[in-house]
Amino acid sequence: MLGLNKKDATFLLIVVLLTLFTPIIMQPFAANSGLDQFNGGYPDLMQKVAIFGIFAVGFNILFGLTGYLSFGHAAFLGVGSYAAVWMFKLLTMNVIPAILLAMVVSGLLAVVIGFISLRRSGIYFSILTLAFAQMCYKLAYSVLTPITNGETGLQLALSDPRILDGTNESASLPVTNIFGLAMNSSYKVEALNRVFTFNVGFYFCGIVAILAFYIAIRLFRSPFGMMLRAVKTNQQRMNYMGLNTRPYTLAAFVISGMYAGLAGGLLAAMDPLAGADRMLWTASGEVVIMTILGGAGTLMGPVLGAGVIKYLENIFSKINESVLHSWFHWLPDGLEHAVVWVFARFTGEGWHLTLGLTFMLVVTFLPGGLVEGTRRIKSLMARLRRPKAGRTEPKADDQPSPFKKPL
Amino acid sequence: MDGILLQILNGLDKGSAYALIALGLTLIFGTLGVVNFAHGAIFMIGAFCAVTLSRLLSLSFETVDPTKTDFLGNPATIKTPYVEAWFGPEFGGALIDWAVPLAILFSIPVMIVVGYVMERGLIKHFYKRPHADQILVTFGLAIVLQEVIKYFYGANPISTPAPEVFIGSFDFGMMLGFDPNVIIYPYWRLVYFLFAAVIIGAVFSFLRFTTFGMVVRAGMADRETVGLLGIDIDRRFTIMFGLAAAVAGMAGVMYAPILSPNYHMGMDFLVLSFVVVVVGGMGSLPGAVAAGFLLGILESFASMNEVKSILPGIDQIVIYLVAIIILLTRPRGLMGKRGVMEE
Amino acid sequence: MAEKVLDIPKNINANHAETAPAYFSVWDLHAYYGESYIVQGISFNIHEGEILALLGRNGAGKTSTLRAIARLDDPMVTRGEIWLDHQHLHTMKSHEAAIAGLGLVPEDRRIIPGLTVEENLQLAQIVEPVGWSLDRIYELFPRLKERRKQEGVTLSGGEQQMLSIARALARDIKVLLLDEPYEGLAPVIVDEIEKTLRIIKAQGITTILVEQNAVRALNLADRAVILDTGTVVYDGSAKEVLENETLRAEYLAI
Amino acid sequence: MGILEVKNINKRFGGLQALGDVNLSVKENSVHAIIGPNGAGKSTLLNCLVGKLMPDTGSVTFDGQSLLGRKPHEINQLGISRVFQTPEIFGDLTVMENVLIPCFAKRDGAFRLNALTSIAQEPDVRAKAEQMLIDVNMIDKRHMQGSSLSRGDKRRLEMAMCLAQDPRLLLLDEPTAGMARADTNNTIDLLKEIHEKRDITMAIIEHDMHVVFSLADRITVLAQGTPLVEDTPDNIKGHPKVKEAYLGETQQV
Amino acid sequence: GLALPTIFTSGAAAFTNEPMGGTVTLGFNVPQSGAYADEGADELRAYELAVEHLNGEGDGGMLNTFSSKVLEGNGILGKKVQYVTGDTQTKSDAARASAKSMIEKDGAVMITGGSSSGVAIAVQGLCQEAGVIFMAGLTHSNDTTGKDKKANGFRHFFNAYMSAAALAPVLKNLYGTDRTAYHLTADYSWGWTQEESIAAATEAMGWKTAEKVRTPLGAGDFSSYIAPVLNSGADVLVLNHYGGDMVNSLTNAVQFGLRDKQVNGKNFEIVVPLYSRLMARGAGKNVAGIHGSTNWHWSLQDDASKAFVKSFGTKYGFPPSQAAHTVYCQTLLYADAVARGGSFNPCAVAEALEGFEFDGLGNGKTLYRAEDHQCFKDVLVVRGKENPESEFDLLEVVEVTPAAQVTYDADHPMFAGGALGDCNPGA
Ligand SMILES: Nc1ncnc2c1ncn2[C@@H]1O[C@H](COP(=O)(O)OP(=O)(O)OP(=O)(O)O)[C@@H](O)[C@H]1O
Ligand SMILES: Nc1ncnc2c1ncn2[C@@H]1O[C@H](COP(=O)(O)OP(=O)(O)OP(=O)(O)O)[C@@H](O)[C@H]1O
Ligand SMILES: [Mg+2]
Ligand SMILES: [Mg+2]
Repeated sequence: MLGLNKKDATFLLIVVLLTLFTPIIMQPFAANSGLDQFNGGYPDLMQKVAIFGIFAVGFNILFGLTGYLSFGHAAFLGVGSYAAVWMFKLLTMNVIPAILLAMVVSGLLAVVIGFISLRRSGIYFSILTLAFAQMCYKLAYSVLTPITNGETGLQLALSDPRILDGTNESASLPVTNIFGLAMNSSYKVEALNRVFTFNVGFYFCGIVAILAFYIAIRLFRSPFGMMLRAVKTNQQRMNYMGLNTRPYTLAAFVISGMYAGLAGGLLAAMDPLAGADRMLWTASGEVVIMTILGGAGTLMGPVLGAGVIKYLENIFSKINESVLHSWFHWLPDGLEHAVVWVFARFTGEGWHLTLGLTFMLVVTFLPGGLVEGTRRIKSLMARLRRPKAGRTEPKADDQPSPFKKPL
Repeated sequence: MDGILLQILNGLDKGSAYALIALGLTLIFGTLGVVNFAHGAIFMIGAFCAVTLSRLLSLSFETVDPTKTDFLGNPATIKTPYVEAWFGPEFGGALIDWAVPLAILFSIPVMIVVGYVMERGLIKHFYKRPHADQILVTFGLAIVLQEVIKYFYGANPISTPAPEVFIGSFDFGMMLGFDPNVIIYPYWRLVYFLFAAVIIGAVFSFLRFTTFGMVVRAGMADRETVGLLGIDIDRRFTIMFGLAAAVAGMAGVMYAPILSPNYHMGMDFLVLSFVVVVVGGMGSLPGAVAAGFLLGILESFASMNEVKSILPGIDQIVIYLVAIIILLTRPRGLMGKRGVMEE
Repeated sequence: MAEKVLDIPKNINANHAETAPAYFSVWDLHAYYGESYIVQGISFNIHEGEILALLGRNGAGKTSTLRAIARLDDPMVTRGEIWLDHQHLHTMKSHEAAIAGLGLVPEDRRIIPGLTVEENLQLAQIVEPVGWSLDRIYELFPRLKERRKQEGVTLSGGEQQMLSIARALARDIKVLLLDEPYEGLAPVIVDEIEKTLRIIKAQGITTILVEQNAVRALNLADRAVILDTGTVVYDGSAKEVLENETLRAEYLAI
Repeated sequence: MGILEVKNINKRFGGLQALGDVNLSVKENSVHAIIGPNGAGKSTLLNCLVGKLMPDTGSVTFDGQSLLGRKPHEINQLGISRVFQTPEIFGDLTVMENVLIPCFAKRDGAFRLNALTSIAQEPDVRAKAEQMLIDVNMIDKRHMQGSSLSRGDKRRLEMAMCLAQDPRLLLLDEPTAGMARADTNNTIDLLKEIHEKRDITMAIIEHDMHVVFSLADRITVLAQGTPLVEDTPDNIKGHPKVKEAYLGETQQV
Repeated sequence: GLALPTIFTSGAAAFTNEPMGGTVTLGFNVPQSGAYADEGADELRAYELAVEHLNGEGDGGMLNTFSSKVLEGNGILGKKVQYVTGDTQTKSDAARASAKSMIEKDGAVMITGGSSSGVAIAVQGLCQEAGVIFMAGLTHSNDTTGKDKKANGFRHFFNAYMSAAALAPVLKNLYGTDRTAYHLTADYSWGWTQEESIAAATEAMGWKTAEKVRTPLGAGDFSSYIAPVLNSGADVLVLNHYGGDMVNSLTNAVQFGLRDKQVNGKNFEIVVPLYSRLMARGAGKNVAGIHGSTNWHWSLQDDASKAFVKSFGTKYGFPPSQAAHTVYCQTLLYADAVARGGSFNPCAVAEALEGFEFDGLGNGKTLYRAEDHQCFKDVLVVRGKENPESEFDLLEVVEVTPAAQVTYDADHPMFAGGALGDCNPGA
């Protein structure tokens, strides 16, 4: 189906279903249950997870397959955002042209940066990409202010031309839309003591993400994907096999740059503001971390990683002491304070600590990332079901499995 | 001319700071092959050694002074440092004043312990893991260390001045026959420069005149084989890590008067120190030092008004620009070794 | 050349009685690469000063067995005992085993990149007990002396093999594990190395020799152990294998 | 005029003359063996042919075209394939994929952005790769990861990869080193068969005289970077100089 | 309970997040990580205090001194005040994400906080689009109520122009009219507006400007920028830096011994136009004798300030910072505006705040100007203290510049280019 084998097709179907029902899945706790703090089913977070999922999946095409660790991918994200916002300012608030331009511009930038950086490998490549991205950031922050609006970030203004949209009569800014359907409109459903928000923007991101994911699966399974994995293992062998590795790596670099640009364009489409911070090295580092945390080289890993990090960032940072007190108010006073004190170190302003510990624990105990964790759970359950399972021989089906590890 | 001389001096000083930070990093990153994102945090902990010592020295007992009031209108408490009470205000005050240089002595054991614990507790499990895993775990560690420091010391920079005698500058220009005030150089920077030279020299001779360096290099290239030759490479890696931590820590201590320590200073330096090490070339100590000085001097030049008026914003990007140019013209940085972290 | 080497006295191990039972023994060794079970219960004994030929097809588990004995991390030994001269190697790490007297010449030579030939040799002599002096090694392998300032990994295949053997000899070893030492060597050099092995044997060093050239190995060896899929299928005298057509046909295809 | 013509090439490494005035002519459809003591420069010679090294002087032509200055992948695309002395395979990939890669390289050339088709949709390439694995007797290991193969298997795999390309000139650097006797014999048969069926020219470096004498039409003996003699196998066997410098007194099986 | 699904679009409410039950939720969006985390923490303390006071707990703080008396200590319009907090990380993206989650998830009707102009402008834009009120925290750039002003956003903090207007006369008295200034400026929009403002104000009184040098944000070591200063002929160094940059550049300047030098026969002087006490601590003794401006300081002796310091100090054990004071005021002002307007509707709030004049919040008589939503009040000129008596006692107020002196026209060129737009109630 769709050019996928059965396993991948089922996998894609699961991803589609998960995406469609995200607003419900991410809202597991009833309102006022105390735990509703942990609900993540509001538009901004869901959009961010989808968008950073795209970003990470694209990054993984480069890193997971070829092993080239780019430390400057945020540059493409940022450039994509700037391009999209300029499109909103100049042409139309429809998101389609903006996203297309974002991909084109970031793709072009990726050609330039990739062409130069890919002359080196290993850490030297990483530092080259880092240097380019930092230059983009520094320039965007100050010298290029006429284009980027510097520290403040590029915003829409009432006076923007927006040629295709006609003149704006009202005194408020227009909103991004897709052929008239506003990105920020939501349908709320109250049921089961929960409010479910079905947001246009999220579904738009979700559909784009599914498409991006589908293309990534195809790419992973393709001869091209296999070549990229070969690049990772032994470039010299490839050369003596008659293959020119440079175009392969460059193609991977540009594709993953365009994924990043797409993500940047979507960020702007959800929220039309583009800031230079998006290009800072920490932003590049974030996508690296997302990918490794989830499981580099796997399909689902980067998405999982993106989800976990965005969730921690948005949910844990908001659990302040007064929330904690409301959770533990039933404890005796002294104990309550002690418990709250301990928890407060990990939530609210201490959320970074949780983040850091999560990184350390995951990578120490689950080499291979979160995906490895799900695999272990699966094999544990399988072992429980079949108490006496022997050593599993590779099955002799005729489709060579591209992966050593399951997805 | 005098402007250029001035900036060379400044660059030497900046460069010695970069070189010193990069030296510690390259011991771990270039020599042990571990991408240590926690290195900046180690540097930061070094700086906080200085803060801690100066706080320890100024630990005080409180007496109520009814003639004064505090901000709420209550009688104020006066603090007297114990050292002043014990050793008299003169010597005690001098001790407090000299907290930063004293912190060098204080930091060495502390940093070696920090390095030891880090390596034994965490890093040693990651030598054989992919670089990506090392990045993730050390980044996590860096965040944790930062947060711990933030909890105890807050987020704001903490003033950690150099001893009184080192405040101010001496007029280098006058010595060379320029007008006064043309080329001035702060005393503390001179101390820093000399200190850096000593440390760099000491580390070089340690690695050069003992077989230790060769063993560690060999161990990084092929742990298994080195083990087959009866060498306990783990122990040597631990020593190397402790050494690197001590170097980074001392760099941090000495830097505290120049840059008031804050909990995120490590992250601020991290990128820069990686750039310096890689531009210097992986696995090469002299490379890291040379790159430190080169980038420091170039950065100083780029911040000259004459340069900036021609190329606006050049001072912001000069380091990265130079890094790109060097890495494109020399495949392995200034003096990189073949095969070190090239895959 | 070889005769000269012989002249150099060597008195370590002199106090070990030739008759001591099972100077080196492997007992019920099991080892895994990750989840794959490769060494499946191997046992054998060697007397002091013997040469044991460890034979078998490609993938039979010879290399894995040697690596397990040398206490390398991969494959992981899950069960079994390894005894060398009353020391239990199975509780040691690889560097401790090396100090206890084990020397491995690995199959892919493992010359350390970034080091010169001489540094590769010096590296072996950092930790006591050291064996042959560099001079003595250079006497046996003059080729290495010519190339001693060259980076080890740029040596030709055969030269690397020499370096690898030389490096093992630079340590004072009681048991020498050789993983295909003749591979890639010119016939003259093979002869040369065979002579060296006899010299080594004469000095009382016990040797385990893995070799695809079974005939050559068996001619040299006292005993032979044949492996197949990680288990011992034959354990006996080398002569017998050489003479027994069926054994040779069945396990060695010669 | 051979298909491969090496004229007067020299290569120095610092003070060492690795190759000195080497001339070599390999006839089309012949099997040409290069033997010589360790460090004679045999591998260096091959390195000069495949673009890994650039000779200091001299010329190398293949089928009338000069090879010098070309990139390795361009040389390979001309039809020259090489098996290395230490196995060079894709350790992270499965055995099957290892063989698929040269098959694609043969079909698609140096680069093709073949990103949206699935490997499963390329039955002819797969069939060819499978056949190749059957030929080298490794089909039952096709799901194993390259790096977990034993050394002998790695060699066989690498040979399969090179053969899958249907090269016009196959360079073999000690293809049977470390291979079990039985497999060595199989390899000899395989190479013979392929040589006959597909008209491949081969240049082979080998220390196992059994292999050399079973396969070679002509033998060049290299010593200290210069050709000592070039002759037919029978003449080489008895050549006193060769015996002294290389073969030694014990003849192998 | 288990109600049948009711479907409604977000258009059903009259305005975004109209509080339906007995509570109302405010969003306190402050930096909890990064360089300004301590300021963020102090802001949070003040917010908690304000909420306590609004809900009728505690000693009432400035509620008792505030000239408007509609707040009764029963929450806002009878609804108990609840709050959510978030981390801006001092990054526009993170700040907007955090504010969005407060609006979308927690139903906040007002967002406030922050410690940098970039973040303030970004969040202000977001609040305008989402239809909630934004009460900016620390933001000193002219742009916040200049070219980036928004109808839903209000600023209680002063701005770069006002700093310059307050400082200039003091500098003139101290250092005379024949001076040459050398500017070191953080290279981003806040730095530029401050440089522009200070240069204009000092040049107006006769000073010359030798050089305006832009320094990268977070440069760490400013030596290469400071070393050439002495030789440039300038005799005053103006550090248009804030936070860590200010600490470092000032420390560097003192280390170079600039303050002991003589140029043109005059003592060399350093000016730090925008002071923050929290940050000044990082520079330690180096601030002694250096002038600058600040929004508010705990040593002020008016009743309102005293009440606030007492209330805050009793609860937390140390005096509040200007950040704490600012956000405390803003919370009260918002609540008061809601109460006076009789609705949480942003448009009603905006109407109530526009042109609102009051007293009793610490800076004397204060006006929220309708044209640009900037507030006008007294500005403090301060000097680093030579002999601090406690760790909080770093600055001393040298002059309280009256509001009139710092007021400018709404169409002043430094503030031109933007449009307030209409208030947006969302929905
Ligand atoms: N790293 C590894 N991971 C998984 N399996 C491995 C690994 N290394 C070897 N094996 C498997 O273990 C088995 C034994 O391998 P080993 O290398 O010991 O064989 P060998 O007898 O030395 O063969 P050869 O003569 O080819 O060197 C083989 O089936 C091989 O595929
Ligand atoms: N990159 C290099 N730098 C320096 N010397 C080199 C380099 N490569 C090869 N050599 C030297 O050149 C000589 C020829 O090496 P080559 O690998 O060609 O030998 P060979 O004939 O293939 O030997 P073998 O049969 O042992 O593989 C050797 O002495 C080797 O040490
Ligand atoms: Mg083997
Ligand atoms: Mg060779």
